[in-house]
Amino acid sequence: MTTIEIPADMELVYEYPKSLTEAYMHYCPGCTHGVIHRLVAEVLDELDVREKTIGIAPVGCSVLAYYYFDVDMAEAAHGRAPAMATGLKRVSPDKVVFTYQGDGDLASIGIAEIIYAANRGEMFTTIFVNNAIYGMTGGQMAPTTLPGQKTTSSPTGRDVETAGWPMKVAELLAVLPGSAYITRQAVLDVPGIRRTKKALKLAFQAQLEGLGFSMVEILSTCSTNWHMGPAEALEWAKEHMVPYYPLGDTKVSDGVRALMESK
Amino acid sequence: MTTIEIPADMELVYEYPKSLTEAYMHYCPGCTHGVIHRLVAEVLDELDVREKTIGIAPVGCSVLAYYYFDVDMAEAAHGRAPAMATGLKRVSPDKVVFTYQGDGDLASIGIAEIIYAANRGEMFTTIFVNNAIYGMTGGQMAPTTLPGQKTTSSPTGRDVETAGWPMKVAELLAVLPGSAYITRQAVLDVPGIRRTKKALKLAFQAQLEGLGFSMVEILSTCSTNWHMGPAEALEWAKEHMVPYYPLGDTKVSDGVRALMESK
Amino acid sequence: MQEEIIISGFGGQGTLFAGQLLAYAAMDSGHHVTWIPSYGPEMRGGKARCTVIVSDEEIGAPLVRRPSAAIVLNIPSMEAFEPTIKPGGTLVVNSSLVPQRSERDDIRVIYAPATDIAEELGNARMANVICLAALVEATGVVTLDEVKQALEDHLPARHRKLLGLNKEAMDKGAALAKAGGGG
Amino acid sequence: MQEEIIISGFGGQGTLFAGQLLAYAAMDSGHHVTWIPSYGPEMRGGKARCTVIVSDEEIGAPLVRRPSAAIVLNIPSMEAFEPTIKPGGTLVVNSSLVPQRSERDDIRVIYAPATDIAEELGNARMANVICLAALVEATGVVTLDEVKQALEDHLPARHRKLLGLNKEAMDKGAALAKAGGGG
Amino acid sequence: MAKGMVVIDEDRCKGCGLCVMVCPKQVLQLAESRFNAKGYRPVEGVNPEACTGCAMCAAICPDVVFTVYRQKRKPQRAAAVV
Amino acid sequence: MAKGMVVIDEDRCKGCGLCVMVCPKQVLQLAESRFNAKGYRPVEGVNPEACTGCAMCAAICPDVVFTVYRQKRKPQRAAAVV
Amino acid sequence: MIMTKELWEGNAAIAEAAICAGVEAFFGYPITPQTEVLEHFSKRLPEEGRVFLQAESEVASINMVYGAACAGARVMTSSSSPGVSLMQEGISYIACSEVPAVVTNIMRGGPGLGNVQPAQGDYFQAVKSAGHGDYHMIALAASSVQEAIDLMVLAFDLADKYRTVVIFIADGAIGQMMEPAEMPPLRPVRPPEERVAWALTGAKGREHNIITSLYLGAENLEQVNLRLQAKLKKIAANEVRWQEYSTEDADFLLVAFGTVGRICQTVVREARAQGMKVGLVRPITLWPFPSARIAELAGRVKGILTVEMNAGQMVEDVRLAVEGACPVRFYGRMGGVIPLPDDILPELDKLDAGVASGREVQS
Amino acid sequence: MIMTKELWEGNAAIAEAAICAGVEAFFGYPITPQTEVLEHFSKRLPEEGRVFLQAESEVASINMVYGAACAGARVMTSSSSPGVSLMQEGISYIACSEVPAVVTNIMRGGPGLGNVQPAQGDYFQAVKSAGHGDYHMIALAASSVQEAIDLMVLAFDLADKYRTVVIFIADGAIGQMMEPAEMPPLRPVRPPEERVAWALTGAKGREHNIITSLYLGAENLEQVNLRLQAKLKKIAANEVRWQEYSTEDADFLLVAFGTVGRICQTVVREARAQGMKVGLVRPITLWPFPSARIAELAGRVKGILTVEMNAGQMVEDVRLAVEGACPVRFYGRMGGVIPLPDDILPELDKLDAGVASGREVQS
Ligand SMILES: Cc1ncc(C[n+]2csc(CCOP(=O)(O)OP(=O)(O)O)c2C)c(N)n1
Ligand SMILES: Cc1ncc(C[n+]2csc(CCOP(=O)(O)OP(=O)(O)O)c2C)c(N)n1
Ligand code: SF4
Ligand code: SF4
Ligand code: SF4
Ligand code: SF4
Ligand code: SF4
Ligand code: SF4
Ligand SMILES: [Mg+2]
Ligand SMILES: [Mg+2]
Repeated sequence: MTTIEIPADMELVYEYPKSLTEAYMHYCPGCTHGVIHRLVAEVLDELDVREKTIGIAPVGCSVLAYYYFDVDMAEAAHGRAPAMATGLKRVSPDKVVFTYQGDGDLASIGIAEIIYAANRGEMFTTIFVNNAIYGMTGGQMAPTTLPGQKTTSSPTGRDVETAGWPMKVAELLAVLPGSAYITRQAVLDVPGIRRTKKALKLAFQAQLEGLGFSMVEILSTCSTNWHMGPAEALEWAKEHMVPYYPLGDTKVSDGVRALMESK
Repeated sequence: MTTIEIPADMELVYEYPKSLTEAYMHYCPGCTHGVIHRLVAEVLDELDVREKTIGIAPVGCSVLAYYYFDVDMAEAAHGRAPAMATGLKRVSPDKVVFTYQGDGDLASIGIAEIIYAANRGEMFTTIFVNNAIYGMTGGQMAPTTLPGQKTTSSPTGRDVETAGWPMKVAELLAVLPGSAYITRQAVLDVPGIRRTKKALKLAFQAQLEGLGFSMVEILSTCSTNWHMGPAEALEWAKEHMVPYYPLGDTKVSDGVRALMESK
Repeated sequence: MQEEIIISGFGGQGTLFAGQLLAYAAMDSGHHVTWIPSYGPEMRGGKARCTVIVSDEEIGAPLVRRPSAAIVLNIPSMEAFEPTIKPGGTLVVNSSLVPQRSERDDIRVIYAPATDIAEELGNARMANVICLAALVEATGVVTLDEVKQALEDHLPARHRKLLGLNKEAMDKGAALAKAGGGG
Repeated sequence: MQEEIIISGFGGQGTLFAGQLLAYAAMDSGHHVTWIPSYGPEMRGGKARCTVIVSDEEIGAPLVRRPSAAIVLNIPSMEAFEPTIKPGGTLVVNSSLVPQRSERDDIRVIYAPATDIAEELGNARMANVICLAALVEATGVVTLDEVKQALEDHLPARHRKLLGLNKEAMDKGAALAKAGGGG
Repeated sequence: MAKGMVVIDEDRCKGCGLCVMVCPKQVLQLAESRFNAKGYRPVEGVNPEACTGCAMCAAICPDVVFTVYRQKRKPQRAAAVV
Repeated sequence: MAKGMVVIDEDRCKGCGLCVMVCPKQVLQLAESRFNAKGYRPVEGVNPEACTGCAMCAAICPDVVFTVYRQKRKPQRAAAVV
Repeated sequence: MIMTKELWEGNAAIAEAAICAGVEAFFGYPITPQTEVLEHFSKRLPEEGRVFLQAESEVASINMVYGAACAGARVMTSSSSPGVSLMQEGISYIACSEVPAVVTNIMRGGPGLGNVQPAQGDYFQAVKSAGHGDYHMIALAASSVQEAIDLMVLAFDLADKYRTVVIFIADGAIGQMMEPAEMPPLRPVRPPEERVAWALTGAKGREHNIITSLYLGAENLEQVNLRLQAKLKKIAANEVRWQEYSTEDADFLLVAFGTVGRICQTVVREARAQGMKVGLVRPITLWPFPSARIAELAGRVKGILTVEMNAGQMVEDVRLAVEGACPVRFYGRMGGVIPLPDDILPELDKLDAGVASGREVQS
Repeated sequence: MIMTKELWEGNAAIAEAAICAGVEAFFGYPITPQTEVLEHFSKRLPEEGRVFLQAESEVASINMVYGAACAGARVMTSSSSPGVSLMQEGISYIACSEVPAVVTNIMRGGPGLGNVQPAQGDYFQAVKSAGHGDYHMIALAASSVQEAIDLMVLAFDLADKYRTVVIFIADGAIGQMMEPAEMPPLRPVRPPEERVAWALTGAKGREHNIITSLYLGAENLEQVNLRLQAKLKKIAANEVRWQEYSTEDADFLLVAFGTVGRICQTVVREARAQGMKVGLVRPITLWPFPSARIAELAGRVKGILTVEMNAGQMVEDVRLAVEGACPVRFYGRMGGVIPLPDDILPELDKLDAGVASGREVQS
């Protein structure tokens, strides 16, 4: 144990979030899942809702998110987190509920459940981590894999003629009346990380105000399955993902707009 | 057997379509499923593709469509017709393939399969019969049931707060790049019926030209479960459904546009 | 005592309701009873049928192949069930809609021109209770008063105003059975 | 003859490939052989291990709890497998990364400073083949030439240019075993 | 003489009345007390001379009951419908 | 004296280098040959005086390694980080 | 308060009984012949201020149930055969996570789309682990409307007691039938503050709760499985239920459940009227199965006839119980055909003849 | 052409064998530990000009298979436990519609998300009708890479011959293992013009073909079921496969399949080395099960030990075959733990001791 004396003229500007446990995260070095976990935890802290928050972990690299968030959590079947969250929130309307899902989980096998949760305006928040790949199973094509991108199940690059086009979830869900706040952000650099945190906060606030379903899609990296270093992965994502997946809000309901303006 | 002498100066302007069998349809009196069957058959006749067409029937009132269309047909599990059609067309690329689906089938349990078929631009045509109700099971709320509409599972009228908003499928699928032609039509009067037929023909032509996925959503009636007469049902649909579900094309790809203009 | 009754006709003729009425009457008068419809293919269809079993003992099989009594409200039902009634059983025929006669001499047949009578009374849809009253009168499975009481207790509110008329119809049906079932 | 060999280390150390090389050599020289990795939780992880069984008979269990030989490329592997080797068996230790010594006197232990040797040769990643060569030499499960042949046949094209170097590394490994495994 | 003519496959008819509703010339009507083999009151032509062969009845009929003929510009040989 | 200061929870670090990349003042660097308990070369502060307490390192670190302090406008009492 | 009997339709009774048992939420998707369960809930649950939601599919339904169960609420879904097939992954998750949930299956003719007639073709699905992995649901089978009511209440209590999935199975005959029956008193819903300690209610003043079915490492998952198996053993020891009719002096034994179970009561009466001493065991819990009792009776009777509305499924459990101690014959009808006493009596005669001639040593 | 053995990984071998067997299309969704099957197909099928499609889910996969099978194409999907649970509705439809299809399940630890270690907890799911209604799949279980290859070819042939679903089951140990093995010759794909008569190929010059699993009316559906049952009976009569080791003089019999099946070969050797005469029956078809042969052997041995990587599933089929003729014990490990010879040998000793003391009459 080392005690570090903090000079008297220093003030704390960043500390370990209370809504994270102390568990060491199993993610690969530089994996932005860790960044996103941190941001979610910071927002829960700032909103002071840790003790009434319930999270749903997906099947994907973040399957163990329940070890890392210091809130009550359940682990869903692949893709079904929104259905679980629906059941849970309906019987616990005073709780803050979120799902944390990858792109395979949310956009492929779980597309029906997320669409219907959004459409019903279920009062929970979804954190959607789009890393353009199936991380956990070792790098297969995701619904969000870019055209031409090589993966272990698109060995010559995604051919949109046979495999279809990358799914723009934020745009798709924006079409549904039940969604209150849908946005796409990216954690590829510090300003983006800060904007992502703002978006997450707004999404949870929308939930707290009972305005409807909210989702933050977050462009993320998977250096392991993209076969590059963590820094290089951030660059790759900026160069290739951001143009295809434009950042920004795709849906801001009137209620959320008012919320934004009230800040 | 009665032989009717047709006066020599008369020409045939409407006859029984070859692509329908002679089977008597089990639909309720005035059910527009019958109209839609007829239109599809007329289009198959006009395009002269009966002998290379394969249809997929849904689970819903039109489950027995395979008795009525005189083409090879299979019966799908509830909601999975697009997946079946995908499998079928991929191994039989030279055939004309269509699915015929109700709103419960396509828009509720089968939403994932239709979205992904559209997104991959599968080369088949979907006929989507939107009658705002689950006909076959006796009138429960469909994803397309209108706000306030009473059904056996929304006995006090659809409450959008808890049951969500009616699903606008034509608008939703239009967002996906793989779809070539998406349109909403209605068979609620003769002009509408004629426009619907044109749309069906264009949808099948788009398939024949290999332009991508095509879908014709058709506003339809269910006098039995709406508890009204057939004529009244047509009026009700015009008055209540058409305003919520605007008619017209929601997606016309460049290829389809060229096809339209070449007529 | 165990009476197994089939009530069969087109949809809309009130066969299921007539059966339920009988079931209520039987229950309220302290019998064991089961009512079971034949429910159709998952689609629109014309047939409607139910089986009611009234017994002094716990009821096992809720369905029978050979009923002890039947009400047939249309031709297909006549063709289907007339041959199956147990010897000594009772058959009530809505003779307004079923022209044929039974050839069985081992059952009691009541020909009730129920639709005609009901129309005379002002509502053709009461043919069902007319036949039911005839059956009840003929078999004694429950009393007519018990059926009337059941009607009073269970007629949906929106049909309340027809209560009196229905009872009148029942009397006519019962009278037919007493008279030996002319029509 | 049946030899059950575990090769264990961190991911990236080439343990799985070394095992496959042995398996190819065994197959090509006419033995029965199985190669089986221990595959991890569905997530990123550091450990990599495989079991290779070489036998003159059909192989039943493809896994063993007590191997007849092992190569350990890091400390955790040393801790895990050193105690499990069958008496009379062989242990090859990458002594560049594993400082500790075996306390067993019923097995043959070869301490190969494989990473150091490999680095000297210009590529630290060849530690795996150095250890493999030592093991092969010590156990005679296959011949060194057979392993070299397997390397020639199965080295991925993009590593072709390292073929010579790898063979040189193997010779060093084999020499170590012959010398009794100093390091 | 009528400009058009419809052949009615009566046993397919379910008596829904939609054709009656759309016929611009009041050519059609449901049978008053006759039933077809399926138990429905089928459609009948009550005003055949007025028929223009516009085929609106055929367009709306869910049960494909109608075959429709219309006067040719140029005369042509007869067809038989069985 | 430095305007800012970071406390590094070394054993959480996976040596991904992202903090090194974003630090505007080149305060950070990965250890050359030292490994932490998890087997990674952890980050080290090599140029602490330059730290401005901007917390960009903390913002990008996926493993919540940093606690960050910055000079106050007005002096305040000390905190202890364990 | 004196409760009086009313005429209840099976499906509506199932829903109302669940309400009486304090169900807090229902999630389901329409399917014949159980749609009336959902319809009854759609009317009554909002009246009671509880949660009704028509889900987008059966896959969603079972996962909504999973979610609500994690919150510690009493919750159920209902479906019929094809819909229950879609729930198998979810059921396996719930079983492993050990949250209480009730599922009903009003079985219909199968396989495939089949038809909507009464059938018992999903016996295996209910009693073997049809989803992946080793688990069992407690499977309750009703043969009358009153029993359906009673078993629904029991289902919730057992689900809570053992933190397990309970499946209530019946068929369309029972679902659509009306019989006089009595509802239990309406239990109030457990208030959210009183939800059990393991539930996800917010980590206030305690460690965060985790509900998962993921256990990395074979040894960890084996431990979980051992715990599950131990629980199942306890259930098997404590919760076997069945009903017997005229078994005391029986020469022949019928074994049948659900709709056929009650039909066989008539068979017993009629066979005895014809001078054949027949008894009946009607399993109420299909899992755990009344094996011990059947084994006992097998030692005393000349033969057993198992009657099912399927191609022969429960008969395997009967044979496993009997282990050759007496001949076991099977009679079944499929596709929604209901075997009536007239069909079954001759099968008893065949069994008798077979036993007498020594042919029927083991079938 | 002389084929030489190559070192094949089980999963890749499964895919390549299917290609050799003329598979025309693969539809699947990634899941550990079978993802390499899909990955191998993603590379090789396009090379061969055939169809590879990564589906949006396992539900979609099985229905794509259904569609392609209706067209008369040889087609398959592959998954692991949770994914196979999601396919149960589709499998039931395919079984009833009688189109040929092949499904593989590379089983993992369950229930729920479980883990990805080798397990055999889906035995019941494979051999009982886990989907709704009465049907059986032909269930083939491999215990080596070579056998996996051979059985994949057989799977397609049987599927076609009987117009049925064939499930190939193995576990991650076999899927991830490498062994020397030989591929069969590459069969050309059946050209579309030669597709079978019942297939949906366009109603040209013939009546339209219909493929359905809906049969209204109980009697109709019963007829269909009788036809299905007759087919199953034929399969059961003709297609039982198993392998025996040292059973001629065995005093004790092991029954085990797949990975444990091959481990038990080592057990036989080691037990015999210790002087205990042990034999092994390794079922290759899990359905139809080699019941007759086991019953025969049961009359000759002192006891049977069934070993599985689950809580005891196949042992029920063993008991059903044995019907009390000799003691049957079970030994199982769960959660992905692989029982090794050292674990199994003591269980044989216990069986021996139990038999000798008379305790082990029936267990
Ligand atoms: C029903 C089912 N199908 C498939 C899987 C295998 N599986 C686990 S995670 C995963 C995809 C993970 O990708 P994503 O959701 O993008 O998350 P990431 O790992 O990239 O964060 C899949 C296919 C499963 N566990 N269950
Ligand atoms: C898996 C499954 N779930 C539910 C059902 C029951 N079901 C049959 S048809 C139907 C809905 C039909 O509605 P729709 O698709 O709108 O067709 P319509 O009858 O209105 O034409 C449902 C829920 C089923 N057969 N299978
Ligand atoms: S595999 Fe990719 S997504 Fe998963 S932890 Fe590693 S870097 Fe992150
Ligand atoms: S129930 Fe409705 S949709 Fe179905 S056939 Fe009747 S009218 Fe048509
Ligand atoms: S063709 Fe036109 S005018 Fe003639 S009957 Fe039909 S709708 Fe009337
Ligand atoms: S529209 Fe067709 S079915 Fe309806 S009444 Fe006219 S002819 Fe008959
Ligand atoms: S606080 Fe800013 S200056 Fe200091 S180390 Fe972190 S990034 Fe560098
Ligand atoms: S960003 Fe975090 S984990 Fe990465 S090197 Fe810096 S301190 Fe270590
Ligand atoms: Mg991903
Ligand atoms: Mg509908």
